[in-house]
Amino acid sequence: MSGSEYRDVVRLENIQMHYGNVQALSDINFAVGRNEIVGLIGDNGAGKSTLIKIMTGVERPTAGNLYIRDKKVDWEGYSVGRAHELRFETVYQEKSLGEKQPLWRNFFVGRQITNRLGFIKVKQQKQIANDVLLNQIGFRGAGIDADSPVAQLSGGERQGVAIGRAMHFDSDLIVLDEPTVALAITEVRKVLDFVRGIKESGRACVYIEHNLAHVHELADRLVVLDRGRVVREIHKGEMSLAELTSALIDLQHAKVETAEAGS
Amino acid sequence: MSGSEYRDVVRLENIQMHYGNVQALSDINFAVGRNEIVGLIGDNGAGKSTLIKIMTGVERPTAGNLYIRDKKVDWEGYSVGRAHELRFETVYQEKSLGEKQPLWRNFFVGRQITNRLGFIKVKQQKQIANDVLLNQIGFRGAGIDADSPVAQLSGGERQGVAIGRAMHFDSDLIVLDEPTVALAITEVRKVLDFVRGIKESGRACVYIEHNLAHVHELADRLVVLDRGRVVREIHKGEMSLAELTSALIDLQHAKVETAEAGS
Amino acid sequence: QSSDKPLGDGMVMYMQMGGNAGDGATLARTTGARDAAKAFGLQLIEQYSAWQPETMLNHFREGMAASPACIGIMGHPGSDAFADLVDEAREAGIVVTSGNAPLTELYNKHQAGGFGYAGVDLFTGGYITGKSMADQGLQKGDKALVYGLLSEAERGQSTLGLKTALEEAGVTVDYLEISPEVNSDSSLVVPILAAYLANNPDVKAIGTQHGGVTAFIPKALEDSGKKPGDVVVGGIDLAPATIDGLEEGWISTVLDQQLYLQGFLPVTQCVLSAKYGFTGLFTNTGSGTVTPKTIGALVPLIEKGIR
Amino acid sequence: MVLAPNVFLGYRIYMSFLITVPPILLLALGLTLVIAAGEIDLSFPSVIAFSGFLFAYLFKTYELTWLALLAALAGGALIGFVNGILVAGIGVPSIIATLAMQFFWGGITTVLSGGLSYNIRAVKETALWEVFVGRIGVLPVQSLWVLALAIFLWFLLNRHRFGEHLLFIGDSAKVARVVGIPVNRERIKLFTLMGVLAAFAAVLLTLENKNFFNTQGQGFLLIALAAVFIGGTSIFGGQGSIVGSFFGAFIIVMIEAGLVASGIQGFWVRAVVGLVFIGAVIFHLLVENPGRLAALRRLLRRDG
Amino acid sequence: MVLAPNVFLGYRIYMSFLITVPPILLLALGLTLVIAAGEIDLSFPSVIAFSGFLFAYLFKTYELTWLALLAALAGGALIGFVNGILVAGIGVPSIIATLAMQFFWGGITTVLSGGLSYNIRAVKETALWEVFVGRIGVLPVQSLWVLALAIFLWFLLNRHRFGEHLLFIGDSAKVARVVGIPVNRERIKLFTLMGVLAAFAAVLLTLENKNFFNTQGQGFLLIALAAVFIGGTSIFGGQGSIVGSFFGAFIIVMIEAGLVASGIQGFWVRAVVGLVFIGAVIFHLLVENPGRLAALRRLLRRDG
Ligand SMILES: Nc1ncnc2c1ncn2[C@@H]1O[C@H](COP(=O)(O)OP(=O)(O)OP(=O)(O)O)[C@@H](O)[C@H]1O
Ligand SMILES: Nc1ncnc2c1ncn2[C@@H]1O[C@H](COP(=O)(O)OP(=O)(O)OP(=O)(O)O)[C@@H](O)[C@H]1O
Ligand SMILES: [Mg+2]
Ligand SMILES: [Mg+2]
Repeated sequence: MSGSEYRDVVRLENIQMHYGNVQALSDINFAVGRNEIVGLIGDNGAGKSTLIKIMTGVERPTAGNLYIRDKKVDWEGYSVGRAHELRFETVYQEKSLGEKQPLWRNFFVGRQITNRLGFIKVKQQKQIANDVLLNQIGFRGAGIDADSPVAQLSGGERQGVAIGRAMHFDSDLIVLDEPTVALAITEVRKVLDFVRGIKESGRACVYIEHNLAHVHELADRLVVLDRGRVVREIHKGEMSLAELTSALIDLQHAKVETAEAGS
Repeated sequence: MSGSEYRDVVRLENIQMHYGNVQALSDINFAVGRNEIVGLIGDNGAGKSTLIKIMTGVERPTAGNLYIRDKKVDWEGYSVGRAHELRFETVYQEKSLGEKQPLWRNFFVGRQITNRLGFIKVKQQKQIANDVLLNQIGFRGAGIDADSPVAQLSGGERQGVAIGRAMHFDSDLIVLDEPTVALAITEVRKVLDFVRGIKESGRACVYIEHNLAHVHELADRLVVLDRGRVVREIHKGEMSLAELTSALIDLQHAKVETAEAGS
Repeated sequence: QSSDKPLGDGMVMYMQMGGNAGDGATLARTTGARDAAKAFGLQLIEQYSAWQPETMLNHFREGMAASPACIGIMGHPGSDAFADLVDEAREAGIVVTSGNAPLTELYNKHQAGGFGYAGVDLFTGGYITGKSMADQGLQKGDKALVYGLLSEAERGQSTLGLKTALEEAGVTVDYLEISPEVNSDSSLVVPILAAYLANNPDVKAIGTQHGGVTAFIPKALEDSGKKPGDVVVGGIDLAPATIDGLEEGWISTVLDQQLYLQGFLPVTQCVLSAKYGFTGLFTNTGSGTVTPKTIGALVPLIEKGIR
Repeated sequence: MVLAPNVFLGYRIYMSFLITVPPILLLALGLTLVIAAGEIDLSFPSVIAFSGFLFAYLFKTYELTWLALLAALAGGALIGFVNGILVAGIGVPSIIATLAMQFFWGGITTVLSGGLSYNIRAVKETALWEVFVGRIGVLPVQSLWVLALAIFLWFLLNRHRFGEHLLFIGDSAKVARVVGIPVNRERIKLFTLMGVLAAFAAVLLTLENKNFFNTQGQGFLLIALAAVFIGGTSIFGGQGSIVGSFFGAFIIVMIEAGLVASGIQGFWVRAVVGLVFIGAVIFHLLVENPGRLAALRRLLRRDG
Repeated sequence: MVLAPNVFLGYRIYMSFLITVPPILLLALGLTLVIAAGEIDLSFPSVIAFSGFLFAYLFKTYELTWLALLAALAGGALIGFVNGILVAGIGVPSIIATLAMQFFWGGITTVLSGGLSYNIRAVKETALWEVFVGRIGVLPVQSLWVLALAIFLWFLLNRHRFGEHLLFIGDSAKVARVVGIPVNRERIKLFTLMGVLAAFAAVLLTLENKNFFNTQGQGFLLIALAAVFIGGTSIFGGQGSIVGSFFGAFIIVMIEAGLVASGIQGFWVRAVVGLVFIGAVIFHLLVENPGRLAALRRLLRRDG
């Protein structure tokens, strides 16, 4: 599938998103190339999560078009399940684990390993889940295994499971909405290594993060959202971390001033 | 109340915590002085959140004692409400906002401004809530005011509200469990300033954070938890940030090795 | 052959009582059965089915499993539903007898084995009520409301009898079905009847064979601004409120099923047939109506749950 | 209503509603609070029977009036308190606990009353009767009582600390604990209040009927719940509409009466009640969120 | 059971349970899935009536047997599908939608059947009868059918993709959407399945009784729900115990039969059923979590 010819893994065109009266996104154009890591940054409430939710089939925009591998996709047929089939993988900011369900179910839900009748191969799933938990994520916590329900996990452990899941299903586009939140230092490093690995293996990634040091280092291109609009694009090497930081802070000050002037 | 004589705002003695078979905390001793900022660090699942939940009345430990302002407190009578009365304020890692409720209710719930019959002074509450939202937290998001329900907020906005609430009720002890998670740069700065302000106004704070740069700078004393035990205490100036970081990473390696040796 | 021991000593009888323990159409039956059980010294096991026919069938199966001397059944599920079960019970030597709604086919087949009946013929009961209403001054062409439960095949027979009698008298009949909520809690009938009365101010008579509904008709009439006697009311069973209604003249006539007998007689039948092999008796427990004139004497008994 | 204009133009039918609705409304108001707190109470039909029995028995046997009222309310409070202990103290989900208690107290009532109904006609001569179910002109007094209570409960839910606590508990009991609400004590209070309201409904009903029926209350189960849901209170908790339940109670009582008055044939009434019921709720939903219809259309093709 | 040893030592009473329990068990099994998915279905009593009517009518009028069975199942599927559309498509909470549909289909059944019951004794001569409710020796065949279905549904819930989807939907519909489960389509399937199971229960009941009763099914509402809850399935969704419901259905049927057989006076039965019910659930809870009692003690002093 990844062998076929296309330029952008995903492209959003003129996206609008209203929640009732709140306009979360206005006229967004956003594309992710084949082997590109795009950092999405911006203030709280800028619309970052909304944008990726639209991109991955959780929400439907009020207007706009979606192209996947340069082909237009009908919103009607688009959903998280469909995105999975199209080899998009996402770690959402909101909780995405079933609290009462054991880890082995959470790991594979929506993409179970089944026989032809749809019955789940439990043993196999547990084995893989345990393997990922111990070796890839590297849990050493007391008594956590594939059978533990999510409700027993600490905040960081949950985040770890969600990311481990995304790591496992090795996809063409990986979307990460603040993945390092709640993680301890070594785990943060693992995530950063993982993102580097995406790039190396020729795949693409959208990476949302408030820690500018991380995005600045990793991203090929930074897209800055502000109050529902793309206000800036910055290519790798265009700015130093310090310049980037002050540019963003300036942006916010400007915002406050226009808001005050407007009122 | 803060005028009376005491040494530690809060002291936990020989705390044990079991969740079923999982031992989350074993024999913890932990104290916070009158005007001290204690940084609590450690791996995911180390037991940090559990410890502060016990300290602030959410959970009851399996064994151990609690002293507040040097007086022993009976667990039976201890609860989050009681902790509020004792002027403890907490920002929890888990969600602590009622999704369907407007912000003005979330702001004051548990500590409503009422008349003598218990009826809420809605106008006054809304005014204060709006003030805190706009001026203290500094929300500029589209259409967010005291009447918006929490369900409409972005991840960072929620975190902002929880912290704004803690900032407002100016307490003797403020407990922050990963408060900067999900916040944008300027907001992070505000939180850090807030913590500094706690110190300056002579109050105490327990600060949990995976970002070592932040805790290293702010804390008077760092307490390192590992698998439910206090493994290290580090006083301000004892280590540089780099030393601290490598010390923690060493700790984790040691852990992996003992675990492997043990199995 | 007689001894010191009572006649039914050592016998067990499973008996279906009808609705719910203590409801108006059930209580006097329970009282009668208990009195008879005490008198004959047999052990009575009461089964309440909330008037659900399928529950009655299940109760029969459970009763049969205990191999009692007799089983008393309600007629509601019908002869066909009970046929195989009763055959089976007879083979096992259990005496079966029936009440409240007749099972003619089974009666004919098993009478010799002690299958009796104690109750009114439901259709006839309704018919008598209707006749009695017509006799209280209804004219040809008058309009009457029949409020009943035609959706329940057996209980519906009494409604049908009522309707038939009124129609034979030349009265125009409107029919309304009792909803399950009203069926279980009759106070809900008041606004429904009030609405009907407001829309049909010319209605001359209201008839029902539902005990609970009967008790609330006076209230509905009062709330609709009627006076006692404006509307001819025919009902069934002597609930305390119904007695009031009779005494105050709101209710014109009430069928008295003599439910107590429907409890007492099946127990008697059981003992006699099980002990001495008597054949089944077909007893009509009620062919009379109570009117404002005749109510006075009954009140003390009614308050004890006997009449 | 449109189909039977002459009925709904007269005042009498409304007066009859003002007699029938109050007990149901009381139940619906109490249930609104319970459901807003994310709980449910199925035991109230038995409170109607039990408290009604206490009242009628004490009146008939000892000629108590105000004390009988107090005893009835205390009986309701007791049942509610037991529910609260089961739910909050022991942790039995409320739907199960209150269902079991409905059986239990219903059975106890039958045992205590010996299955008998009581006629308490003499109550009409008491001051109690005048105060609670008398008439001012043609207006039944009980309608004023429930109106006052509805207003009070509106303030309790929307403006009082207790109501706010209920809303948060219904939103998420976990969050409620964390913000310092004494979750379990509030739950016990809530069920007790519900018990008292149901007991008051029982007294109104018994007074108005001047009779205690052994089976009274059983028909109210679905009707009172339906009133709450028609009124727009969500089963998911965290939100409750006192005003909605107020109108819901009238609507649910008027539906069947309205259909009957419109001359719809006997057997059809129930099917039409079902249709009107679902229609009202869907109308509600579509008004609140017009996007639903589009969503429905989409669904039938491929799911989101 | 202890109180009436002679009854419960004989095998006959158990054979009688093997006739009584199957329809209730089918309903309880279906409800287990529904409740595990965080929904509820209150419409099944009307499916018992509606599908029973279809079956009896087609058999009586056209002498259809297997086709009548198919029609009955299709009728149940239709009702379930409509429920699903209301809940998943339009977004009506299931408790309201299915309650309204209970009214509606119950009413429709009365209208269609003209309020009549049907006697279909001739069905005893058909192969259909032998296959579904015949006897192997003394063993009622329907007990084998429901046993097989219980095993199948256990695998469906615990080992099949569909069951896992239901568990996640019940856990949190939001999470379920985000992990790529077609939430609404699965809900529609679920309600349809429940409708088919209830229809099968209707056929078993109608065949066994050789009669269709217009009001059949109404008594099953509380019993089937109680079986599920006694079995330990949580009302909060995300978890369901097929095995628990299996035993729950037997327990609930046996409680009443046992009490009746033990000679407890009729009036007491209801109260004792309530006590046994709550006792069983509390026992469950305490075994699972012995800390509860301490919590209760604490509560009565000061709340956590
Ligand atoms: N309710 C619970 N039931 C069972 N185990 C639990 C429960 N809550 C926490 N634990 C376990 O206790 C341990 C400590 O959890 P805690 O939340 O205190 O960790 P933490 O130090 O805050 O981690 P993080 O940095 O990831 O937030 C973890 O291993 C967790 O799995
Ligand atoms: N369901 C909703 N209803 C109404 N408004 C919403 C909803 N979801 C998001 N919003 C609003 O849309 C805006 C954008 O939200 P979004 O979650 O995309 O922000 P974000 O950039 O991800 O912020 P953060 O960094 O805090 O996560 C916010 O102002 C938020 O209040
Ligand atoms: Mg976000
Ligand atoms: Mg934590």
